[in-house]
Amino acid sequence: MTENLLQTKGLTKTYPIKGGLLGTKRIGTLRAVDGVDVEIRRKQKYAIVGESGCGKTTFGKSAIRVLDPSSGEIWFDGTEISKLRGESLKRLRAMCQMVYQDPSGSLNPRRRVKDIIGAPLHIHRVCSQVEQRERVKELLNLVELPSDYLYRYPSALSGGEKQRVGVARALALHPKFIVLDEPTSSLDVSVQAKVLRLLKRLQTEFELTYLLITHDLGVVRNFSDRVAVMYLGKFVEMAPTETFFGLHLHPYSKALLSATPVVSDQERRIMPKRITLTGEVPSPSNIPDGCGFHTRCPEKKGDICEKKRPDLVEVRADHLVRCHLYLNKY
Amino acid sequence: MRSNLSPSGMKRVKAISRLDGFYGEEIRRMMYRFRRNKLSLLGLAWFVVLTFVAVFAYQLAPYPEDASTPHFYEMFKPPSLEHLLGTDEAGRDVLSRIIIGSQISVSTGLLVLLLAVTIGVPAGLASGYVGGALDAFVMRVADVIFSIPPLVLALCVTVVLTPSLEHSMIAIAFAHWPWYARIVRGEVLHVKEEGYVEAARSLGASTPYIAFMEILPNVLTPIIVRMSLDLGYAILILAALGFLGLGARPPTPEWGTIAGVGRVHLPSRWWITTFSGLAIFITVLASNLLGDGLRDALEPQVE
Amino acid sequence: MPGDPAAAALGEEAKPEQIAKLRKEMGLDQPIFVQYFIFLGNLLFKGELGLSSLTYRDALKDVSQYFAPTFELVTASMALALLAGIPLGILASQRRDKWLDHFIRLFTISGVSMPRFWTAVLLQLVVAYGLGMLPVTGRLERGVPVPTHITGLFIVDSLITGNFTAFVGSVRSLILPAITLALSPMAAICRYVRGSMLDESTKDYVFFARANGISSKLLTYRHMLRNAISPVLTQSSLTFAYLLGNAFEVEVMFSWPGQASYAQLAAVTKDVNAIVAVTLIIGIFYLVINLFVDLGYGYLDPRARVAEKA
Amino acid sequence: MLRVENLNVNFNTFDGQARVIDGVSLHVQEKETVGLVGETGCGKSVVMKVILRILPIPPGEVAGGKVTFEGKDILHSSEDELRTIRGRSISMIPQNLTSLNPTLTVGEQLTDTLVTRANPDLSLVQYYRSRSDKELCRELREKAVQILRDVALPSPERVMKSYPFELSGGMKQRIMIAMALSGNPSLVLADEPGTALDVTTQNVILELLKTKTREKGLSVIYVTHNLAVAAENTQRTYVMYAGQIVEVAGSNSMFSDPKHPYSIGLIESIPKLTGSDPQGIPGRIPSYYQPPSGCRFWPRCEHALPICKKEKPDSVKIDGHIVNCHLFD
Repeated sequence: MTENLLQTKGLTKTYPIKGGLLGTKRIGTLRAVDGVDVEIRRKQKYAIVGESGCGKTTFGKSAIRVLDPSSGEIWFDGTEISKLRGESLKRLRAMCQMVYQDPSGSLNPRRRVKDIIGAPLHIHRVCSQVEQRERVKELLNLVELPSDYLYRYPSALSGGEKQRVGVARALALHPKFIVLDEPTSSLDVSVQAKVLRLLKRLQTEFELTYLLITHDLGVVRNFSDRVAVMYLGKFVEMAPTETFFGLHLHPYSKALLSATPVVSDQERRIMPKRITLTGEVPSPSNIPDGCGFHTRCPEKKGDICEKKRPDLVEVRADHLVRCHLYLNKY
Repeated sequence: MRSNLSPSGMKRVKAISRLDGFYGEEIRRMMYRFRRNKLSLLGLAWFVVLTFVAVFAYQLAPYPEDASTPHFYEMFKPPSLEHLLGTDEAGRDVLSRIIIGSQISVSTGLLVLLLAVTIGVPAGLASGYVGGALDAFVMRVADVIFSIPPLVLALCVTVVLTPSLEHSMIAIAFAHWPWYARIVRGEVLHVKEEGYVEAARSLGASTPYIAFMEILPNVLTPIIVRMSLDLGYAILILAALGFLGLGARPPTPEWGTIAGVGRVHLPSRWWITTFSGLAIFITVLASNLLGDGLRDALEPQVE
Repeated sequence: MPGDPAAAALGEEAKPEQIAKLRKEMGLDQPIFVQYFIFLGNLLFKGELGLSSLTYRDALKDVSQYFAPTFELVTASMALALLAGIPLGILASQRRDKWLDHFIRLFTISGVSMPRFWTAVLLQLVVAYGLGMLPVTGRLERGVPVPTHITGLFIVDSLITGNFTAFVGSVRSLILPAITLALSPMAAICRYVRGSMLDESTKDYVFFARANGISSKLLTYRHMLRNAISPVLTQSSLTFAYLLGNAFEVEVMFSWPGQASYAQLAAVTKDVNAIVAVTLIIGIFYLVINLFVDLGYGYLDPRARVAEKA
Repeated sequence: MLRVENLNVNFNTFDGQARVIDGVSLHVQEKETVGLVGETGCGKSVVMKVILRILPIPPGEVAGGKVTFEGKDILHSSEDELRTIRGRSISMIPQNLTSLNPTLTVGEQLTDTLVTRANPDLSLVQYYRSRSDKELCRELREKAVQILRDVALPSPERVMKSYPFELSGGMKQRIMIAMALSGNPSLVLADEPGTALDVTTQNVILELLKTKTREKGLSVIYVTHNLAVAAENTQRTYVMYAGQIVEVAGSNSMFSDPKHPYSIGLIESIPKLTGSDPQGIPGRIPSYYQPPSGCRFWPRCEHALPICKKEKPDSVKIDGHIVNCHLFD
């Protein structure tokens, strides 16, 4: 048994941009995920943070084969899974689950809660009808919903309750690994807090491994063990959460953190000086040469940033940064 | 008190609790919206009456034998107490023929729809969900059929075959299935993008599972609405073909055919065409009112 | 063999050898795919479609003669449908759920429900026979000389030649058939405009524009109408095809010497080439209309314009 | 300057009457920035729409209360009077980026707004005639470019000719701010400003809004569910729950020392960058059709007293906070 549950090597996901008269000619490539290496340990809560369009969701989906990656390797529990097909892929589906961003969209409005949560059991034919009903009840119980919700339709649930149903569905097949794609971004803070607590409890109870995808640094701080900051399809900084909030090195990480609005004075104290980024995020179909961030970087060093692609370098123990400013150890 | 509930009692409680939730709630809302629309109730009422009339046509018609038997000594009698809607060129009672014709007009309309739906819905499902070459093929065929007006298509069919009620029905169904294919395809493409379909796929669900369990229930409503509106259209176009002499052949008491035969005797013998046309008009109007109410009830767009 | 054009052309009395001879002349004895290629070759290179079994002239040429009257009728109806349907739709949306809205609704639903031939009969009985206000049938009032042939469209021709009597005569003859044909698409357009105007009124940009103090007239007629009307236009190519189809009943009812009269005759006499020609003309017409609609849509909706460029 | 008193708004729907706003009172002084915060569905946008009188009626219905702006009674003003208020005295910055008309260029939308503001009674004919007046058009265009330049949009001439879908979210938000400020209003209602954008862009937009409104000395109401936005940008904050105002206080004091159990729960729910373990608030928002008797928060309140179920709490003043809660009686 290896220590890593999930490991990707150079994971890349590109989309062709079609054009021409008939819309069949390939006129460009959109690099949504651009060579990502990541190691996720067992029972870890790994967070990826970045802004919309940075490729974090695409990465999360590619890592568990909800999307097919364009190139790179994915090792899950000691097996290479990027090329799996048929039955073995179906077995993988049972081990890796996903909780979606939009709780209303990810639940079929015409199916009852019992059918939604029972769907994975039904699809994988793991148990009889009677057992299925019992299991679904158990799962409802697990996500702290009353069992009379079994016969409800999603429209009769609040946002937080819908997301709990989504979590119950993800748990149905006893998975090892769950990708949480912005699980609380559409919820109000008071509900978000409850859902996050539930997820934490389930993690310890079932020894789950999480990959949390989010844009909210507050959630990252309070939920994850380790964080990676993503910009234009690449990880620009990786560190244990505690370390990251103590010392963030990449200029983009600083900008992101400084832009987060906060309520308390304690928070204001740890924030870097407010950095206002100029310009727009470049399109992932037209990634600038050199460092992807150089067009907006307030700490640009010079020519090297425009010409040479920086590598992800371990500048301190367990703290990796992709920036020319930190070529030498910190 | 709970322990006193017998197992069957428990079951009943469950059955009731099952009714609330989406469908129970939806049905209640639907009924409310439908009832608010008084005109569609009228449409519904007309269809109830019409079904009754069609079933008991021979009992209700004042001169049931007039469906086919001519009485030439009673030709072209204007409306009177004896013949409420007058008589036609063969001395047959127009009212009786219209009453008996109701069987044909309504059942053929329904049949045409059924035929169009059985072709169109699977074609649309497959084309939307599978996509690719199949989709392109189905949609090009649909485009070609769209570009030819249904009446012209019916003309072509009757030229190749002979003009008859059956052939005109086939022609109209053939002209009409692409509508259903297109609606279903559009809905499928829309539903396909929904999170729950992706969720099902990431659970490892097979294509048929997704198509039938996840997608189909979500595309039923627009089909039902469309069908109720199209019933009128089918009746209308069948009547038009009969009128032009390309559908049912005289002396079949099909409404359009009655009107078509009566046209020659305009304007002095106005009652034949006017009253058979009126029957078509009211029936189509009822279907449209009903469909309109159903649309408002099932697909509330502006609330 | 049902629907054998050779047999149909010669009538029921014809002897088998006569039929066989005609079949050979018409090329019907060849295998079907050979027939098809000969047909395609003639169509593409000679612009011929094959002889009409009724007139023994090329069917395509026959049909094109009948096209102008139909075009005149359909265009007039389309114009009528748009000119009446759009304002009625706007009116209904602005008086939503008031009596005027209900009235328009009942009127429009009746409009789509009327069998065309029946509308025609009622109009003829009341307006033409009863009141004697307009001519019952035909393209021109009796006694009015046909204007010089230029485009084949009487209204246009009479205007070009300055023939006022012919102009009035042809307009008067056009009114009833055009109304009969326009009623149903007008109703459809009206309902569509009403629906999309109501849809628009809940859009965010309307709230913002109102909050900015823009006048409601400008908002309704410039900002909302523009968005509400573009889907109506995309529908109009289908509407045109629909009109062409429904023109059949109307032409028969008003003895309008258009395609329908020709096609109906062809259908009864099983004149295959003539029917193919009618279908072809309508298909081509549909394509041309589609092209115009796409151009118009590009003008109204800038997003479509860019999508084409990309 | 703006005073809302005891406002009641109902929505009449199939399910009955929803009492969406129940006795909301608030006021804004000149040059004051005020936050109106609450969770989704608490009625904060409804209040804003009532102030501008753009709430769709029906299904909405103002059942009682008073809205006065600079002495004018808004609820009883005619459409004509309102038109002189909207955009010129009170303007709104919408939340959604779809708030620009997709089929007109930014320039057309901007000049249309300017034209009707200059002449509210313009008829359509006059409008189209004025568009052929070259001199006027040039003047308007220059004015519009100036307005866009004012919000630091790069190459405003190009933006004028662009359609909304050709612009990024940040640019659209800037344009909407520009349009809202172009009539020199004295009060700006900002509905969830920047929420639709990424944090780094949101930050830029909020900074822009702050400098612009401060420069011109405007009053601003930030209507937002993001408490941090209110904390950073406002002087005073109203906390709303289920159609009622539960607490008002100076923003600093509100976020460091909230009094009302709901405010406390809400502020504690925010995950802090310094690390915290937020608990959330138990239960869910009550139904507006049958709101709880007494205080609308009692079913979720840990400190609920018997009286809370019976009587609607009065305002109590404590440490500069105005709290609607029986705990402070």
